[in-house]
Amino acid sequence: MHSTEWSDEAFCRIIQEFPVLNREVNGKRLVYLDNAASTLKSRTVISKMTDFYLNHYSNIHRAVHTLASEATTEYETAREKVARFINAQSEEVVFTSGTTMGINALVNSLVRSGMLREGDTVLISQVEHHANLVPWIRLSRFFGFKVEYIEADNTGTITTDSILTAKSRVNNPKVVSITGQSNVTGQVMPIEFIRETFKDAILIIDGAQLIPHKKIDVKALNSDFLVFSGHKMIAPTGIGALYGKRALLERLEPFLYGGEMIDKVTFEDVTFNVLPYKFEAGTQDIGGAVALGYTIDYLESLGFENIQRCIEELSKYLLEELSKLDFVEIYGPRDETHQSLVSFNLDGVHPHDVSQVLDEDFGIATRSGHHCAQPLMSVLAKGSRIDFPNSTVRASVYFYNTKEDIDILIEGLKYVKRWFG
Amino acid sequence: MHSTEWSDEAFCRIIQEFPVLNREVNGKRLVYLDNAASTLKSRTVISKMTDFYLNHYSNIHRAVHTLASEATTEYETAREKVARFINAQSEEVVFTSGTTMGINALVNSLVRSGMLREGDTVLISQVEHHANLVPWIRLSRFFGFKVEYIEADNTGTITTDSILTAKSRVNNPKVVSITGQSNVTGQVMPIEFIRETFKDAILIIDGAQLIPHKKIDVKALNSDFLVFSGHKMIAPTGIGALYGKRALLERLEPFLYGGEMIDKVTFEDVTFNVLPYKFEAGTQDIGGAVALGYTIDYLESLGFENIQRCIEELSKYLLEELSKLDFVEIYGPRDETHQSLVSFNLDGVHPHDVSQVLDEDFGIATRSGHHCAQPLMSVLAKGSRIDFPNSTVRASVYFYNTKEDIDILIEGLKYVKRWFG
Amino acid sequence: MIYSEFIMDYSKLKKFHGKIENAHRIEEGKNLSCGDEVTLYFLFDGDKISDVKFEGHGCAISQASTNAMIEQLIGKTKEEAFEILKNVENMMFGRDFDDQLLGPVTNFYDVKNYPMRVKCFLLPWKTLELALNGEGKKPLKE
Amino acid sequence: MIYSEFIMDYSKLKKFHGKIENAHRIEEGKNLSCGDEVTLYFLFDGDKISDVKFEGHGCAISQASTNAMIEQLIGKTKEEAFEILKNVENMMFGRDFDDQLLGPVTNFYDVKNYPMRVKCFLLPWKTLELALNGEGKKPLKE
Ligand SMILES: Cc1ncc(COP(=O)(O)O)c(C=O)c1O
Ligand SMILES: Cc1ncc(COP(=O)(O)O)c(C=O)c1O
Repeated sequence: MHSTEWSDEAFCRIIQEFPVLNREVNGKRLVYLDNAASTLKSRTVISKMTDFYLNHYSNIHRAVHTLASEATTEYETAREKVARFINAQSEEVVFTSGTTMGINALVNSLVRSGMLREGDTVLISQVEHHANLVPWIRLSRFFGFKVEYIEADNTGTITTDSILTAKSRVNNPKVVSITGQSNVTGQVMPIEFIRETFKDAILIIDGAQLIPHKKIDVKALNSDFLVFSGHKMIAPTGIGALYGKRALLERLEPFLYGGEMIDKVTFEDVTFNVLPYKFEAGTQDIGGAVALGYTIDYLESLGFENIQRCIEELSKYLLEELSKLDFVEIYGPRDETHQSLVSFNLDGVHPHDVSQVLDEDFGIATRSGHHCAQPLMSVLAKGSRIDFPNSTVRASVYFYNTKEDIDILIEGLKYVKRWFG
Repeated sequence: MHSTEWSDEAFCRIIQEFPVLNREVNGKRLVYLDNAASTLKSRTVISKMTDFYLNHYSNIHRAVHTLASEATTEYETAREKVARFINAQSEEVVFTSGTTMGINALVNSLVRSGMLREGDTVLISQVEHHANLVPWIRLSRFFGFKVEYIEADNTGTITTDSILTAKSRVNNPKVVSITGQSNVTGQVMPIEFIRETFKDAILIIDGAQLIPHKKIDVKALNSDFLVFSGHKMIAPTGIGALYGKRALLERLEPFLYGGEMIDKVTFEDVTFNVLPYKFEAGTQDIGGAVALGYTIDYLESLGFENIQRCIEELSKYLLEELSKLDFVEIYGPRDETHQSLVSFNLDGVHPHDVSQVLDEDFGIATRSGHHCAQPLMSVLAKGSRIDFPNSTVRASVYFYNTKEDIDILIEGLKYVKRWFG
Repeated sequence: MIYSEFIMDYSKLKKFHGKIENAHRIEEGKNLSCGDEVTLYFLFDGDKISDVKFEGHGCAISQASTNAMIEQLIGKTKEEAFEILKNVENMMFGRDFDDQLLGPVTNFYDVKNYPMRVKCFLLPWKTLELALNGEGKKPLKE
Repeated sequence: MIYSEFIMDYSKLKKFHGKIENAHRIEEGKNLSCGDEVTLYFLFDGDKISDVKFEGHGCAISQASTNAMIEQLIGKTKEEAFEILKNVENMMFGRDFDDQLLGPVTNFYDVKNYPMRVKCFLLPWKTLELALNGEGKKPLKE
């Protein structure tokens, strides 16, 4: 019972793309519901990357031989695909090793460029992943800016009220850095409202969870920066991208220094290359970038709008079915802003035990823990009606999942509850 | 005519590993002599990485399901292989995206930890790659330390004399950061002598060029840090490693902040995870790290000492044959410290034109330009007897090259000289 | 199957739960990767461990492990406790160990096949190690 | 084959080499990726480009391109120079262009098939663009 977005035939092709889905885990067909941590990898993307590495690879730019020329063309084509995917210009797209790297780069570069100074305020939310939290709070020590929070209610939800409260409390934040979607509560954030509310702030969107299943148009959102990772949208690990408005990138000091990003270097000083090369120091992850390009090709070949609707349908079903279990406590909003993943707890059973039994007895992969959002756990604890274990179980879907997968999860949870009784 | 280190049969297997070697470029068999920029990729390593991605991949650590457990084991096994390869402990090995990243991390982290302060001196050499030059000179602006140089003679060579001169001129450098081998002059640096001369300094070795063909034992060298990239030793792009002595890593503030590298996070502060996780923020390049592990397996299956001797033999031949051409000016030392690559110029022909004709008419891939070492070009210009074009041609070998490749290069250079006469 | 009857039973034991008000030593441990926490309270009688109790929360493995550990510790000398600890680690890392010394703790033998759960099992033991090594200090719970 | 007879010949031309002492405009260009540099000296007669010379060094493509460009520029108005420039760029990026306007510069047509060399070819043209746009400034060589 796959999503209605796919014909049987289309879905059959999808399944063939992800060989691990045909694998057995502990004697059961694998039910992979850990997509929010990282998605499976596709045959098409990986085999195109293999072909690139084995038949066309060399280092890029700055060389006139044939292989270098082929590799450079592939690399720059991948950049164009990413740019088109988010409606940006090629020069505005910098390849990074992922979301975490992108945010760390921005914090340091904003400071080095004087765009974020001692005494300035950075506003983030209480639901941020550590990637968009720890760099800010730790570097605030060294650089003297302040970090303030948009507060979540005790279901872990960010409301327009809480955004307005933050606005009235925090005087003109210099930077607002916000996740597009929470990896714990599944909430898709009201980015448009945040943009409107903080017109003068530099807006950074952490797109890690959102971009795999929802079209992000940086121009329409009027976002200043966007960062994301490829591995959550079937690309390999180690590759991601940072988008920045051209005018801001021009002013921004680089984060990493080295080869390729320079214009002229003497023993005393250095001037930088043009955009986007200025931000790509050293040998790039050429194979990774090329693979991210192929990934976009693949997702677009399925129809990205179909992926989006498939996730909406599965998310709704997941939330509905989980809600029917009276021993399950669910976190996050209870409407259609809750997408692609659900965090929950079984009253009286530790999340680790839940995940372990689901894996052992049902072949279901879920994640349990604090999901790199420790401070949010203390918020959820306040709203919890059970003995909150400081962590949750999380089930997350992608386009190769089915309603049947969710049915198996539900069955599994009933069994766990009986077992630990 | 391959190196005597390989039997015909062994070499035949090596050639099969690198399919691109069987490719034609401009109607000629490819002669790949651009290894110092990046090496070719092997079927074994890439196909093992493919298998990992398609059949065992998931995000690692912090999850109890079967795939996560398999992926974590693969990842940590790769770390052990790297550690063994350089004679370090596993906790002393941090995966990075490459050499450039490693050095940038060290500069920032040393400053943040107070191990490098305003007024302190960092000593590097005049032959450094931009990766070990630009981060120091640019960040010295923001953090107030000083950068001094060990000078090269006008062949671009670092001598023990120049090291002693630097010692007498520079008062107790806090950090000495030096390349293991120059990517322009091919010189293998007298690291032992540098270590002895600057006993109290924090010693950083840029291993990018050296590690692909020469065993590096961090304990024997008593090196404090070592950084290198996988892509110059047949691993994929986007992965590398940083070694640090445990005691130093313990004191060192992280460079990147995010998930996985933390212990406890609140809305106000953070404490860090144990080594080496403290330095691996966010989702690691899991596939890349695993592939780097397979790469080490492959290199060791050939016998790393055989690779080393093969490169020595090819380097000697390359240097000898080039020396016979009276229209060629060679840079770097003229003894056995000159390894794996040679930079040179043809009197009166621009390096770009040399590389272009070699590619078009002979299928030879060489690199021409400043090789990310612009300041060194001005040093070489001083010693040059020709109208120095501010750049050089560079030919570099790896274990799949043959003496025949070098013969074809020599033939090609004679043709280029006649053509541009 | 990691959840043996023994582990299920021991995970639910209540008798070692609680605080010892006049404890000679209090030690906290936590598991980074899952947020599990345990606080151990020790009473010594000369060199003997005369009583141990614990507070905290965690998964079935860590709860069962804590209960089994305490049961095994009470009445032993510190030196014996060290020996037990060493053998527990040997068991987890696939090395030889003395099953006489470990008694019912050998019921956790299979946990070593679940790398992600080894940490859960070891949480109370690592905390014990801190307690035994840090003798003299008496940190308070924050 | 990128090195046509035309390119080889033009790369060796000497007649446009040198400085113009009383130049109305001096403009420098450099190619980041290979260190090639060119300095153009312009003399204007009203709106007409009456003389151009250059100093610098570079590969055969950039040298030939500079010589061919100068030959084509001398005697043209600034407006005509802009038109030529536009058509040169069109030629390099595979768009339609007016080969009448370009004359012998069309001999570089094949360079567009060598992405790494397009920059070499464009070096003098990009420098010309700076010169035409920056009218009035007269930077000195450092
Ligand atoms: C000596 C040396 N150091 C550093 C680097 C930079 O390595 P990467 O580009 O992989 O970061 C290179 C390679 O280009 C090199 O040759
Ligand atoms: C919302 C969010 N932000 C940031 C990240 C960090 O991404 P990465 O680990 O790929 O750097 C994640 C994923 O773990 C995430 O879910």
